[in-house]
Amino acid sequence: MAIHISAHTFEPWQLISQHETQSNLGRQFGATATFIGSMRDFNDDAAVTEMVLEHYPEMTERYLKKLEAEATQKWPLIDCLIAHRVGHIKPADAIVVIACWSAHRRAALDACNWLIEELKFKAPFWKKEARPDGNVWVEHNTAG
Amino acid sequence: MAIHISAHTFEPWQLISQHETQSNLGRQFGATATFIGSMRDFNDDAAVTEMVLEHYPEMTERYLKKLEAEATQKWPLIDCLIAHRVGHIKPADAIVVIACWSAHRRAALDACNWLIEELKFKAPFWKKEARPDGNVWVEHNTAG
Amino acid sequence: MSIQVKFFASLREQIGQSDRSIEHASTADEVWKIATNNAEQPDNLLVAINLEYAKLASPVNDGDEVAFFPPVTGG
Amino acid sequence: MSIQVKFFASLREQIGQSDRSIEHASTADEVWKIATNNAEQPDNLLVAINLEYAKLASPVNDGDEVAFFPPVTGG
Repeated sequence: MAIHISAHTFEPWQLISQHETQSNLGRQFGATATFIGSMRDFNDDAAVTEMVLEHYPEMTERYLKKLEAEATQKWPLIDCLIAHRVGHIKPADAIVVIACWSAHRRAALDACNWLIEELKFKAPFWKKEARPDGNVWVEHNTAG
Repeated sequence: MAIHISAHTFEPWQLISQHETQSNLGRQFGATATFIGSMRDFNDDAAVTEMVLEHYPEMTERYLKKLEAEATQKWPLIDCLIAHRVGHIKPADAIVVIACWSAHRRAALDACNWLIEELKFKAPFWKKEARPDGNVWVEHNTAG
Repeated sequence: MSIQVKFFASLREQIGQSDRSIEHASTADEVWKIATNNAEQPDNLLVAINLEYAKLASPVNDGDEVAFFPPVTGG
Repeated sequence: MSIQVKFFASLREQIGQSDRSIEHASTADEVWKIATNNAEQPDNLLVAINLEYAKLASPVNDGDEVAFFPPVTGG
């Protein structure tokens, strides 16, 4: 299990691949489900050229660890990775990466799905978007 | 949209990353959901040392294309990739890769989930496992 | 013209053939009977005609490809 | 001992401060009132005490860290 909060761009597939290699997961996992959220160049129909992601460092890390622990209790996961960007973000940058490894597909898919919903609605991150008419705090997450 | 049926080992994260680069998806996608199924070294509690995956080439390709087309009708997907191994497979090899790109997470996650279930229960592939007591055709997929 | 018949996976091994052609048949069920010499049909037998899932009662025409196979287990 | 108070995101900008400490308060609600000079509370105000979600009515002790922030928008 790992939490990775980064102020620098990361390549999501490389991050997942590295985690898989380093964690030495062996041959027991038959299913990996991942979700990548990346920065679009539009939101609520407005053009977005840049974004700043603020967080509450100690609480964020603690909260994400708690989510991983809860997911591992709810589903038989072999491993789990949550990565999240903070700071200045450009369109097409990866913002969030969730990856869940399990023996069977249902656990991996359901845990991944649950983690991204929990993270979006509860983990202490806040987005401020640079739009043509100025900088705007995002007030709510899209429903999906 | 792409279908990739391969008789050779592939590295799933590299495959997804390459597809993303080559398809030039731009900055409209905010969500990518993936599922990777890989070969465990056990099934139904028996040790499995190797596997042969048979398919019905023309029908399999047609069926996977149909699944991608249906998923794209059901959800607003920007792109979609299905890759599947055939032939001789070793433990830890990736067997199936599903990746769905969309503007929003719900479409990507739901389409990915739907595609793996449809593929497992309808696409013409058959597994024969090498177990300590001989070669055995897998008779049914696990429920999840 | 003739009808191409294919068997896959465990069924291919049980029937002992993977490909053959037969002269004429009017349904997939009749294709099975002719191609297998009336072998017993497994309960969970699947049929495809021209690469699309079909039923045993589905009509078959000259030039069609009819495939029989067990439940699929990919992914 | 004192109570550490933090504000985040749009709330940090509205209140015009990110960190401060206050002498004493018995609930998170009282922390808000003291730290903001009785500023109006947004409807969707969120509170954490010692890095865990809490309520405005939750008790606060000397040495605690109390944070106020708007709805989260990560992921």
